[in-house]
Amino acid sequence: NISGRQAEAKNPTVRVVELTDETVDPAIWGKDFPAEYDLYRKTAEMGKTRFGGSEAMPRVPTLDDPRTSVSQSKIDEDPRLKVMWAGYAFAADFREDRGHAHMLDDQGFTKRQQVVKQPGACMQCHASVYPAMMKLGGGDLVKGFEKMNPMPYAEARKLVDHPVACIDCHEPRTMTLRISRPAFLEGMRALKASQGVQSYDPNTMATRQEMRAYVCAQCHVEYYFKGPEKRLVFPWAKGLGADQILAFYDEAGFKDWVHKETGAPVLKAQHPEFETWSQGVHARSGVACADCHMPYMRVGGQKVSDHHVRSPLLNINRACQGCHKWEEKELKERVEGIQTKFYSVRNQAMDALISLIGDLKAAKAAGRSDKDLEGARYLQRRGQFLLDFVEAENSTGFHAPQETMRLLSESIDFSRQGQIALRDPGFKPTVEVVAIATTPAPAPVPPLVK
Amino acid sequence: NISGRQAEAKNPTVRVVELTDETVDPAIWGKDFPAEYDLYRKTAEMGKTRFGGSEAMPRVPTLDDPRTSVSQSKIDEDPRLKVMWAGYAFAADFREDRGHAHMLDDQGFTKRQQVVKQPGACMQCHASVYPAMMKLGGGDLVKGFEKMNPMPYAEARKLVDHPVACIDCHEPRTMTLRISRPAFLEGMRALKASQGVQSYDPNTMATRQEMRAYVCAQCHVEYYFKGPEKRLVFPWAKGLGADQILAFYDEAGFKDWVHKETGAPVLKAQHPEFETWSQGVHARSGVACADCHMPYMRVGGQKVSDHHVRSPLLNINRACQGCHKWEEKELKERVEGIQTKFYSVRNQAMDALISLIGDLKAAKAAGRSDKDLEGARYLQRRGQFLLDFVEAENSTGFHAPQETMRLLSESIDFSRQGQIALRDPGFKPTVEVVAIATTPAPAPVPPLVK
Amino acid sequence: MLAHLLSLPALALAASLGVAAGLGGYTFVFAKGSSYASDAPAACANCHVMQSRYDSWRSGPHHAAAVCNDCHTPASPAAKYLVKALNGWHHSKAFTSGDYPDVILMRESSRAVVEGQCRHCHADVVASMEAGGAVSCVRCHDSVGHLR
Ligand code: HEC
Ligand code: HEC
Ligand code: HEC
Ligand code: HEC
Ligand code: HEC
Ligand code: HEC
Ligand code: HEC
Ligand code: HEC
Ligand code: HEC
Ligand code: HEC
Ligand code: HEC
Ligand code: HEC
Ligand code: HEC
Ligand code: HEC
Ligand SMILES: [Ca+2]
Ligand SMILES: [Ca+2]
Repeated sequence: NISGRQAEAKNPTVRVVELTDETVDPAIWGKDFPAEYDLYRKTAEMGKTRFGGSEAMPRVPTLDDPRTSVSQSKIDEDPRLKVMWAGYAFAADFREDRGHAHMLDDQGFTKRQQVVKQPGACMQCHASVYPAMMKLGGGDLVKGFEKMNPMPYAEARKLVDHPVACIDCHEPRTMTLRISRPAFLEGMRALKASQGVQSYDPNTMATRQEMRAYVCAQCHVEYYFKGPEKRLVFPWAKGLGADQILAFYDEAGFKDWVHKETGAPVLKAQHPEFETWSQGVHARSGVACADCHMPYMRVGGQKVSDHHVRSPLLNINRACQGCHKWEEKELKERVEGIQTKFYSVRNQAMDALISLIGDLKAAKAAGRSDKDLEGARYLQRRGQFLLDFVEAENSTGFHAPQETMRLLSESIDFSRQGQIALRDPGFKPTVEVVAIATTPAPAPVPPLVK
Repeated sequence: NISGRQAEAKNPTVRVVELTDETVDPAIWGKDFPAEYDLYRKTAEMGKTRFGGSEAMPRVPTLDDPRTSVSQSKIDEDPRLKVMWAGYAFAADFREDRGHAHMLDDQGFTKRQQVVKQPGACMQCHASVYPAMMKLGGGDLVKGFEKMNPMPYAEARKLVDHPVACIDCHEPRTMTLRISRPAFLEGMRALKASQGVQSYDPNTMATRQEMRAYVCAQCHVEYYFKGPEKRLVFPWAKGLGADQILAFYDEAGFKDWVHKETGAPVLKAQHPEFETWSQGVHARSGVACADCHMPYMRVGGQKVSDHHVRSPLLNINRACQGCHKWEEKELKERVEGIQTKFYSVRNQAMDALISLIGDLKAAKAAGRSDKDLEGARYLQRRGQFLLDFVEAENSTGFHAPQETMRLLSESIDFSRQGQIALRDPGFKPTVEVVAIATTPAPAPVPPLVK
Repeated sequence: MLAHLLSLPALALAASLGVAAGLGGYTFVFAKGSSYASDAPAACANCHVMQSRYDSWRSGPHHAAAVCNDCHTPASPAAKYLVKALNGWHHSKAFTSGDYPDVILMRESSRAVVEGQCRHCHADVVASMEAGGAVSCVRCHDSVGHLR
C-alpha cells in the first residue's frame, strides 16, 4: 500500500559530512548514508532470471577493453537482430543490460564505439554528469548540457568519473529526489504542453510518488540526437505511446539510418521502460519504478530503499508481496507466464519482419525502382520500429502486457502488408505512406579506439 | 459430497415448500428463497454499457415473433460480420446478448431458425432442460440428453417451459451448486484426462469456488454438434486454449460450413467466456464468474448472491470494490481502457480477414483451381476462427486482456499470409496446411416457422 | 477452525511451546513483547512492524468494533490462551532471531483464526452464504481490519 509507505522513509540519520552540489563521489555520501551506499555498490553483482537479470560471461581483459566480464550477447542469442539492424552499430554489439555499476564501462567499451564516432550526449545516461554539466555551463545546467552533447565521446569521457551516483537523483541537502537531466525536463515540458499544461517542471510540480518514477525516466526512455548539435531529445511532443512517437518521427522526417539491405529509412528504438510502464495497470495504480526495483527493506532498525537496483524477481518478497499476497513461486510464475506469451508473439513478429526484409532485398537486387519500393520500405520502417520498441523494452512485456501485445499485432500487420505490396502494385496498405528522405547513410568513420 | 452435507446441517432458511428434482417452476423455489427469486426475475431488465449490457429495441410483435423488444443487431452494427459468415445462419441474424429471462424466446425466434433446421441440442443452454432430460431418459440423464439432441427443435421445445432456472444450477435439497449438463461433464472429463486426471467429476471433485464458475461454464463455452446424433460437445480434449481447440477441430477434420464466397472450410466460434476467463489473471487468482456477475448483496439481515446476473459494470460497487479499492469511475475507465484497446485491434484483424476474403473471392472467380487455393483457404480458416473466437467472447477482451490480444495478432498474421500466398505460389506459410474436406454445404432447408 | 486448533497434536505442540515460549521470554520481554499478552491494540503497536496495521485499523470501520485480538485470537478462552501461546512463541522467535521477511505474511493457522473470528461476529449475516460450504471471507474482504 503506497500511501502507507509514503508515511515512512523519513530518515533520522545524523550527518557526519556535509554534502553539496559539488559532491560527486558516492563514497562521501556513503559516510552519511552507509546503508544506501552499501546497497548501491551491490549493483555490480550479476544474476540471471528467466528473461532478465544478467549472466556474467568471464572474459580476458584486453588493451582496448579491460572488462573482466560482460553480460550475454543478444545478437548471438537471436541473430535475426543483426538482419533487422543491418548497416547500424547495434549489429556489431548488443548485450543484455546489467547493474548500474557497469554502465560507464559498458558504454565505453561496447564495439558500437568502434564502428561509429559517438557524441558526448551518450554520457547523459551512463555517468554522473550533473556536476560536470554545471561546471561546463558555469552554473547553468542547460548551457553545460549543450556544450557536452556535441563533444567527441572520448573528450566528454574525461569529464566524468562515476556511473550514475547519488547526486544524479538526490538534492544533497534535503535528500529529496531531484531531476538532474535537461532532456527529461524538456521532454516532460513538451508532453504536458500537448496535454494543455504549460511550462511544466517536475522538480516543483511532481508528487513524490511521480518522482519515484521520474528519476528513472531520466534514462530508461526512448531518445534521439537532434541535428548537428547532437541535442539529446525525448520524442514525447505527441504523447508517450509508441504510435505517437512514430508519428513524431514521421513528421520530423527523422531516420536513424538507411537499412543496408533494403534501403528503407529505419528507426532504432531504445529501452522505452518509462513509456511502456506508463501504459500498464501498475502505472495506472500509481505504482512507481522504485516500488518494485527499490522496495523498502529493514537495515538494522531502519527502513531504507533497496539501492541495489535490480530485477524484482530476485527480490520478490519485498518487491511484490507488500501488495500481492501470493506466494513467491506463484508470483514468479505469473510474471513468466506473461513474458512467455509475449516472447512467442515477439518471435512471430520477428519472423514476419525478416521475411519482409528478405523480399525487399530480393526486389532491390532485381533492380526495382525506389518509387516502386517506397511503400514496402515505409511499411518496414513502421513494422520494424514497433517490434524494436517492445524488444528494446526490458521487461519482456511485463510492464504493460496488453499494450505490448497490441504493438506486436500492429508490427505483424505492417510487415505482412509490406510483403503483399511488393507482390502487388495495386495493393492499398491500411496506412498512408509517408515519404522519408533516404540520403545514403554516412560511411562508417575509422574506429576511435583500437 | 462433503460441502453438501455441511449445507444440510447449516442451511438456515425455513422451507415453506419442499423442493424435489422434479420441481421445475422457479416461482415455487421462490417461496423458499424469495430474495434470490426476485433478483432472478430482474434478468428481464435491459441496460447498456459502453460495449456490453444490452439495448432494448422496441418492436411490433408479429405472428411468427411475439417479442415486444429485441437487443441491437450486431451484424447491422458491423456489416463485415455478414461477409465473414457468408453462407451461414449467423449472417441472417446475430444480436447482442441480454438477460437470462429472454434466452428461450431469443433462441426460438431468431431468424437463424428460419434459414436452417435446428436440432433439439440447442435447448441445452436456453431452457431449464434438466427435468425434461430426466423424464426422457427414464431417470438416466445421459440417455435423456442423447434422445433430445437429434430431435427437431420445435419438438424439443414442447418439452420445456422455462429459461435457465434454479434446478439447472442447484441441488434442490441442499441448494449446493450442481452440474446438470452432460456436455460439461463430458468436456471436463476429456480436459482433465488430457492433464492426466482420470474420470473427473465436478459434482464430487470440484471445490465450491470452482463450482461458482462451472455452473456458468455449462453454457458460456465454445461448442459443436457431433455427427448425425447431433451430440452437444465441448471441444476441450486438447485443452481450453483457442489454438488447442483449433487443433482439435483440424484433427477431427471438422468444419461448420463452407464459406459461400471463398469455398474455405470454416468454423464458427461461440461465446467462449469460460475458456477465455481461464486464461486471465482473475481465474489465476481464483476469482469466479459468480464473484463478479453475482456478487453478494445485503437483503434484509442476510447476504445473498445477486441473482440478477448482468454486466458487472452496472453493479461495480459490489462486483469489484470488495477487492479493488478504486472509485467506481476509475474501475469503469480501466475496463473500458482494456476494451477500447481490444476493439481497435479487433477491427484491424477484421479488415485483414475481409481483404483476404475479397482476394479469395476474386481468385475463385478468376477460375483458379482448388489445389491452387487450398493454402489460402486454410489460412482463412485459421485467421477467421481466432478472430471469431475473441469476437464471440462477450467481455470485449476484459476476461483476458493479454491472451485475447495474442489471438488477434495470430489472426492478423494468418489472414495477411493468406493474401501473400494468393499472390505468390512460392510463399511458405508459417503453419502446415491441413487438408479439410469441403463437400459442398447442405442447401438451406425451407423455413420451419413462417 | 477451533476444532483444528484444538486437535490433539496441536495441544501436544502447545505444551512443548509453553516451555519454548518461556525460553524465548527473555528477549521477548526485553522487546516490550510482554505486552503481547494484553489485548490493547497499542500493545501490538509497540512494535514498529505492527505500526502500519495499527494506523490503518484506527482509521477503519472496525476500529469501533474490534481490537487486534478480536480478529487474531479465537473467542473461546481455551483456544484464545493456546493461540496466544503460539503467537507469543512465533513472535519471540521472530524477534529474537530477527529472522522474518520484510513483508510480513500471514501463517495459515493465523489466517484460520481470523476467518473464525469473522464468523464469530457476523454469523447471522453470512449464515446463508455458509450454507454452500467452506468459504474464505478474506478472499474478498482482504483489507478489512486494516490495510496490508
Ligand atoms: C509492478 C512492478 C514494476 C514496476 C512498477 C516497474 N517494473 Fe521494471 N520490471 C518489473 C519486472 C517484474 C521485470 C522483469 C524482470 C525480469 O524479467 O527478471 C522488470 C524489468 C525491468 C527492467 C529489466 C531488468 C532486468 O533484469 O533486465 C528494467 C530496466 C526496468 N524494469 C525498469 C523499470 C522502470 C524504469 C520502471 C518505471 C518507469 C519500472 N521498471 C517499473 C517490475 C516492475
Ligand atoms: C536516454 C538515455 C541513454 C542514452 C542517451 C544512452 N544510453 Fe545506453 N543505455 C541506457 C539504458 C537505460 C540502458 C539499459 C537498458 C538497455 O540496455 O536497454 C543502456 C544500455 C547501454 C549499453 C549496454 C547494453 C547494450 O546495448 O549492449 C550500452 C553498451 C550502451 N547503453 C551504450 C550507449 C551508447 C554508445 C550511447 C550513445 C550513442 C548510449 N548508450 C546512450 C540509456 C541511455
Ligand atoms: C543515469 C541514467 C540512469 C538512471 C537515472 C537510471 N538508470 Fe537504470 N540503467 C541505466 C543503464 C545505462 C543501465 C545498463 C547498465 C549496463 O548494462 O551496463 C541500467 C540498468 C538498469 C537495470 C538492469 C539491471 C540488471 O541487472 O539487468 C534496472 C532494473 C534499472 N536500470 C532500473 C532503474 C531504476 C528503477 C531506476 C530509478 C530508480 C534507474 N534504473 C535509473 C541507466 C540509468
Ligand atoms: C537511480 C536513482 C538513485 C540513485 C543513483 C540513488 N538514489 Fe537514493 N533514493 C532513490 C529513490 C527513488 C529513493 C526513494 C525516495 C522517496 O521515496 O522519496 C531514494 C531514497 C534515498 C534515501 C532516503 C531513505 C531511503 O532509503 O528511502 C537516502 C538517504 C538515499 N536515497 C541515499 C542515497 C545515496 C547515499 C546514494 C548514493 C550512494 C543514492 N541514494 C543513490 C533513488 C536513487
Ligand atoms: C504498490 C503496490 C504494488 C506492487 C509493489 C506490485 N503490484 Fe502488481 N498490481 C498492483 C495493482 C494495484 C494492480 C492492479 C489490479 C488491482 O487493482 O489490484 C496490480 C496488478 C498486477 C498483475 C495483474 C495485471 C497484469 O499486468 O497482468 C500482476 C501479474 C502483478 N500485479 C504482479 C506484480 C509483481 C510480479 C510485482 C513485483 C515485481 C508487483 N505486481 C508489484 C499493485 C502492486
Ligand atoms: C473479474 C471479474 C469478472 C469475472 C471473474 C468474470 N467476468 Fe464476465 N465480465 C466482466 C466484465 C467487466 C465484463 C464486461 C461487461 C461490459 O462490457 O459491460 C464481462 C462480460 C461478460 C459477459 C457479457 C456481458 C454483457 O453485458 O454483455 C458475459 C456473458 C460474461 N462476462 C460471462 C462470464 C463468465 C461465464 C465468467 C466465468 C467463466 C465470467 N464472466 C467471469 C467481469 C468478469
Ligand atoms: C453450449 C451452450 C449453447 C448452445 C448449445 C446454444 N447456445 Fe445460444 N447462446 C448461448 C450463450 C451462452 C449465449 C449468450 C452469449 C452470446 O450471445 O454470445 C447464447 C445466445 C444466443 C442467442 C442470442 C444472441 C444471438 O446470437 O443473437 C441466440 C438467438 C441463440 N443463442 C440461439 C441459439 C441456437 C439457434 C442454438 C442452436 C443452434 C443455440 N443458441 C445453441 C449458449 C448456447
Ligand atoms: C443454461 C445456460 C446458461 C447458464 C447455465 C448460464 N447462462 Fe448466462 N446466458 C445464457 C444465454 C442463452 C444468454 C443470452 C440470453 C439472450 O440473449 O437472450 C446468457 C446471457 C448472459 C449474460 C449477458 C447479460 C446481458 O445483459 O448482456 C451474462 C452476463 C451471463 N449470461 C452470465 C452468466 C453467469 C455469470 C452464469 C453463471 C452464474 C451464467 N450466465 C449461466 C445461458 C446460460
Ligand atoms: C445460472 C446459475 C444459477 C441459477 C439459475 C440460480 N442460481 Fe442460486 N446460486 C448460484 C450461485 C453461483 C450461487 C452461489 C453459491 C455458492 O457460492 O456456493 C447461488 C446461491 C444461491 C443460494 C444460497 C444463498 C445465496 O444467495 O448465496 C440460494 C438460496 C439460491 N442460490 C437460490 C436460487 C433460486 C431460488 C433460484 C431460482 C429462482 C436460483 N438460485 C437460480 C447460481 C444460480
Ligand atoms: C474476489 C476478488 C476480485 C474481484 C471481485 C475482482 N477482482 Fe480484479 N483482480 C483481482 C486480482 C487478485 C487481480 C490480480 C492482481 C492482484 O493479484 O492484485 C485482479 C486484477 C485486475 C485488473 C488488472 C489485471 C488486468 O486484467 O488488467 C483489473 C483491471 C481488474 N482486476 C478489474 C476488476 C474489475 C473491473 C472487477 C469487477 C467487474 C474486478 N476486477 C473484480 C481480484 C478481484
Ligand atoms: C515484539 C514486537 C511485536 C509485538 C508486540 C506484536 N507483533 Fe505481531 N509480529 C511481529 C513480528 C516481528 C512479526 C513477523 C513474524 C514472522 O513473519 O515470522 C509479526 C507477525 C505478526 C502476524 C503475522 C504472522 C503470523 O503470526 O501469522 C500477525 C497476525 C501479528 N503479528 C499480529 C500481532 C498482534 C495482534 C499483536 C498484538 C496482540 C502483535 N502482533 C504484537 C512483532 C510484534
Ligand atoms: C476486523 C478484523 C481485524 C482486525 C481488528 C485486525 N486485523 Fe490484522 N488482519 C486481518 C486480516 C483479514 C488480515 C489478512 C489475512 C490474510 O491476508 O489472509 C490480517 C493480517 C494481519 C497481519 C499479517 C500481515 C498482513 O498484513 O497480512 C498483521 C501483522 C496484523 N493483521 C496485525 C494486526 C494488528 C496489529 C491489529 C490491531 C491494530 C490488527 N491486525 C487488527 C483482520 C484484522
Ligand atoms: C469483534 C467483532 C467483529 C469481528 C471479529 C469482525 N467484525 Fe466485521 N464488523 C463488526 C461490526 C460491529 C461492524 C460494523 C462497523 C461499522 O460499520 O461501523 C463490522 C463491519 C464489517 C463490514 C462492513 C464495513 C467494512 O469494513 O466494509 C465488513 C465487510 C466486515 N465487518 C467483515 C468482517 C470480516 C471479513 C471479518 C474477519 C476478517 C470481520 N468483519 C471481523 C464486528 C466484527
Ligand atoms: C465472493 C466475495 C465475498 C466473500 C467470499 C465474502 N463476502 Fe462479505 N461481502 C461481499 C460483498 C460484495 C459485500 C457488499 C454487499 C453490499 O454492499 O450489499 C459484502 C458485505 C459484507 C458485510 C457487510 C454487510 C452489511 O452491509 O452490513 C459483512 C459483515 C460481510 N460481508 C462479512 C463476510 C464474512 C464474515 C464472510 C465470510 C464468511 C464474507 N463476508 C465473505 C463479498 C464477499
Ligand atoms: Ca538485464
Ligand atoms: Ca450483452
